[in-house]
Amino acid sequence: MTVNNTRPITPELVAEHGLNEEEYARIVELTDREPTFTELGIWSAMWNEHCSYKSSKRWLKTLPTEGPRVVHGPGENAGVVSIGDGDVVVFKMESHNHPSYIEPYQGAATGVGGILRDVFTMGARPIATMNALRFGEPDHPKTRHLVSGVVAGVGGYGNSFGVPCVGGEVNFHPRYNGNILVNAFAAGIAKEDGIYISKAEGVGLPVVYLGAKTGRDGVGGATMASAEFDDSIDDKRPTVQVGDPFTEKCLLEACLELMETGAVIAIQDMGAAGLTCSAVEMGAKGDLGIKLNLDDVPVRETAMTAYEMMLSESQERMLMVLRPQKEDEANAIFVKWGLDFAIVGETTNTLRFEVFHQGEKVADLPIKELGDEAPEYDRPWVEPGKHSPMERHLFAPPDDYNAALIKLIGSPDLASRRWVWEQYDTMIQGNTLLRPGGDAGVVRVDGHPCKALAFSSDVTPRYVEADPYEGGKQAVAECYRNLIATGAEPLATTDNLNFGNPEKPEIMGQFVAAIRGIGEACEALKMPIVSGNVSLYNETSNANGGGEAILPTPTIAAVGLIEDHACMARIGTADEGDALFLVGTEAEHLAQTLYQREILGEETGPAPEVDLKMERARGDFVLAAIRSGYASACHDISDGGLAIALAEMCLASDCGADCEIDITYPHAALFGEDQARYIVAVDHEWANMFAANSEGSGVSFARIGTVTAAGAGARLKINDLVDVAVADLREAHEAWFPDFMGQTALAEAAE
Amino acid sequence: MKTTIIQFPGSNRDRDMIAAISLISGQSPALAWHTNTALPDSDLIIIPGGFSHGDYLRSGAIAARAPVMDAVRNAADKGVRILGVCNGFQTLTEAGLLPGALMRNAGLTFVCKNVMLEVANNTNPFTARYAQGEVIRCPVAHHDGNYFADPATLQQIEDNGQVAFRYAESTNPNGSQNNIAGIFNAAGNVLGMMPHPENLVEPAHGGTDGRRLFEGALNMIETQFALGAA
Amino acid sequence: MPTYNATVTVRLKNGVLDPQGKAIEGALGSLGFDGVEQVRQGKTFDVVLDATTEDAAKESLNAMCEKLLANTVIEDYAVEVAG
Amino acid sequence: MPTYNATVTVRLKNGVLDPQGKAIEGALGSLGFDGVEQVRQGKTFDVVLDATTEDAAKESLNAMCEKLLANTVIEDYAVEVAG
Ligand SMILES: Nc1ncnc2c1ncn2[C@@H]1O[C@H](COP(=O)(O)OP(=O)(O)O)[C@@H](O)[C@H]1O
Ligand SMILES: [Mg+2]
Repeated sequence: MTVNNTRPITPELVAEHGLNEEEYARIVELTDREPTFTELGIWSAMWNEHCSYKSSKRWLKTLPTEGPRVVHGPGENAGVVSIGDGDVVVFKMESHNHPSYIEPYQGAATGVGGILRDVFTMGARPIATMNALRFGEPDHPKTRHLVSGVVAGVGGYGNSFGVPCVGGEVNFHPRYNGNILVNAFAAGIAKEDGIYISKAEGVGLPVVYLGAKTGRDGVGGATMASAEFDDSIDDKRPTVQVGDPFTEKCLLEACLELMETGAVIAIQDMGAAGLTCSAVEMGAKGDLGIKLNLDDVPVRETAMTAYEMMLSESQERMLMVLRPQKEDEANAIFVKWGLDFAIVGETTNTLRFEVFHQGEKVADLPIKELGDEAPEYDRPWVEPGKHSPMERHLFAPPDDYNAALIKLIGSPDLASRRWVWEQYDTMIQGNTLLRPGGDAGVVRVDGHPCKALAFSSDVTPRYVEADPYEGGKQAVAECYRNLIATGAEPLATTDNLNFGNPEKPEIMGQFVAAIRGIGEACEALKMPIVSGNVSLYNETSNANGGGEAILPTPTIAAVGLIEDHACMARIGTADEGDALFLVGTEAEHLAQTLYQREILGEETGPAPEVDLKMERARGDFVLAAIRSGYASACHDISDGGLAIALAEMCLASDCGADCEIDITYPHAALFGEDQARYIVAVDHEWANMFAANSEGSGVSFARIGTVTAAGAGARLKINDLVDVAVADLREAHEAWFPDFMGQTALAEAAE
Repeated sequence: MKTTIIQFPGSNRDRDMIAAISLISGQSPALAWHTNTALPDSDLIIIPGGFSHGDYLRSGAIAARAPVMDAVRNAADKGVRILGVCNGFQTLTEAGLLPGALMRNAGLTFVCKNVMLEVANNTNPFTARYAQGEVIRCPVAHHDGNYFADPATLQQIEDNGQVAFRYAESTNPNGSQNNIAGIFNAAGNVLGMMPHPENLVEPAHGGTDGRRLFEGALNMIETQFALGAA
Repeated sequence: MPTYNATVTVRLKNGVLDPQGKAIEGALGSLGFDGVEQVRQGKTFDVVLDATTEDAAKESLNAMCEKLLANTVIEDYAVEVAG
Repeated sequence: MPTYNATVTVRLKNGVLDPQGKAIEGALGSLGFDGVEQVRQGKTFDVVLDATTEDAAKESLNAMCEKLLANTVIEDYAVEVAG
């Protein structure tokens, strides 16, 4: 059955493995001979874009990754940031775009499973997840099916595993018609001295396999070609990965118990190209060789070849180096949790990656080169062009402000996501202080009297498309604002950079400019990047054979620290009589706004610009105001502008608002999407004090109105422009998603 | 009063329950693994929420057949108070300790939200701290909470006053018959409910109405409560 | 000991409501399939087991259904052994 | 138009992980059923439908599977019409 390994290496086969000629030449040089079939698979797995970041590395290096609180930056399974008292928060975001398009439920589910594994592999117990989702236009025939499958999959995995979902995003745009985005975020908490990494230490130590059995899940198309050398082709067809949250939950508990015993020297989860990447990483990082015997790998299918075992992406698997003295304790734990485990190899001092199967050595490669010498490209790129400014007078006002407001609040990108997040367990673990539906999600630090963590995920792809640099800055800035709006100090950031084909200079140009913007913003807002993920080649092949790229979508997720959740802020706690303040100035920017898209039916012009100094100044001010107890409610102003933000606050707080705003250009002021702005509701007794403070701190602000009575009669009034029943806003806001999904959702869920 | 919490592989609201019991009773509960054949002597045994054994096959089905359930059954026969929440409720029905079954939610999706609960029978230690007919807000989080029993059984449950809680103010999240959210066994010492009182026991939860259920279950009330007089 | 391939089918009892079946009925309708009068969803278990005889296999499969595979409060079952 | 009783059986494709089946195997084992080598769980749909002919019924049932009843990425299906 190892016949596969003697398969001749043809140029076609090399190409099938996504390797170009220079890459293959380099491989032959490093291997010091022609690689075997299995070795070719191993090289291709280590050198593909996903594992090697060969197109993006050069630019990722430019991101700020350090800060006083950063314990582990990029390079480990997840970023690690100190939150004081010896505690750390461990978090990362990762994409599962393509699998979710092929099989939405399992694709999304295994995406969530993968990111949770990244977090608990480091010794952290997961405490929160988020999911950033992008789908094609609502009317596209595939969209409903994908939405219901993805949402059910995210929930199906996270709910069973037992971690609350506290936030995310859902956007719709034709540019995702053939290539949806599923970006999953997870965060966990650990003790700083209880963090585990993949770097192996010590020679002659057992390499232990733990978790689910290995099948042919996700083994690349190349195996199909290799199947011609096999009799039973049908059984060897590569299969879609299926998630098993139950096994993952057992794996979590087993790993944490194992770490408690002190048995773990190094640990690495098996993600993409599972056994290959995890084993090589452990060895390369530890300057050790690794010897694997595939005959000892627990398999769930017969006649698996070495190639298949090395490239299998079966889920819920871990690789560890354990202290031999602790073997009995370890065994007891694995048995207790009913997990398959086996000693599949050992560490060596040879710096070679040696793989044996059925008595034959099927691979013998230099481990450092596998790990570290992947090609790194400086792909050609062109600086994206700038749109010339579009003055506000170029945009028609609405015929009817009330109608416009109701249309916007009920539009696909602004309608309530309740239909989505009510399918996620948002309360499990009993620490959720702020569920989805506001700005950031907030979770208490378990066991700590007053600390809490805030989480938000943001990017506005239409801005990034219009101006990758400003759009990159804006993604970070909006994330920052969402954290600030709950009273959290932004700590650190993770990113999930979703772009098209990097071999196209204009796409690479988007990537480069977006990273420049993200880097500057993270620097200025003191939220270093501690982990991340890059997803390239997100394109839909269009009629004329070419590929149309998705909107450039660098999703930014960040974590903030609330020192005392007794004085945090929410969007939904405004009280009758509160004074409403706008922190910021009158909006002027209407290009690329939802007003332009939904009301005027255009998507043109430049993105709003982000003044990072101003973001910081206003953010600091709002944070201070919240922490000193001024804000009875707070909400940042983003999509849809001031009017939408006011409407969202009225809906969340179930109140009305009476606003007299001093404005010069109504529809720009109400719907413009200028950045660095917040709405703060302040108890009227404190209103003057708050105003005085704003004066003092030099941030621009305006007192714009008063919160009015809750209940049936509640109305949102803005000057002589807007006067709508909050009930009508709610109707439009809540109706869209359920109406859109309707029967389909039921049918899909039945599967 | 001594509390024991049963843990199955896949239980995931066990930690919430441990926290709630510790907070309310000031004592940390004993824990019993699903393979145990004996239980520490307890006044209250709790089967917590989660996805025991992944809820594969049917929710609670595999858990209901675990060795520890014989011990639970014996305790129930002796009159020890048993509380099953969510997956615990499903497990108790699968084990035959409570009548009926919990089917897939009528909407077919997992649902996590706050619902309104009416106390349908407060003549029982579990519910004694609530007023008859009192309506409280309480979270639910489940995929299979749609209570079903055949007409005869349903009639019996109603006649015996075995309905402990009903979804109120048209917040029935799962299509349960008669808006049933929680039921007692005929003897009144076993309570199963889908909602999560353990996630409603401190101000940070947005309310503390769940406390009274545990306070009722945990205090030493020797008098046998007459059922049926609901 | 010979090996048998068996299929166990578990169906909801008549009168037990079937939310999934109902939803699928509706969905099929909205997908334009007319003439669908009823859909009831059930489960199958394809079991490979060793047993001394086919009858022994049947017997233990019935026991499996009673003990685990079916919830006899709401479900009926049928066992088929291919041999 | 005559009415047909049909049964659609949906099974996971070969090699696709079946966590449910795996869990059931384990449970049967600990309940003392030895000799169970494998369990794979599938779905059945009992469909009552009106169609002009048996072939017409089969045809529309196949269409239902492709469109809704089966997830053909990971599942195979079989249609049986009792008539
Ligand atoms: N996929 C999702 N899962 C969970 N929560 C979501 C999801 N999508 C949106 N939300 C929540 O809905 C609310 C509104 O989303 P959004 O408009 O993106 O917020 P913001 O404009 O403040 O970034 C937020 O609380 C967000 O966390
Ligand atoms: Mg916001």
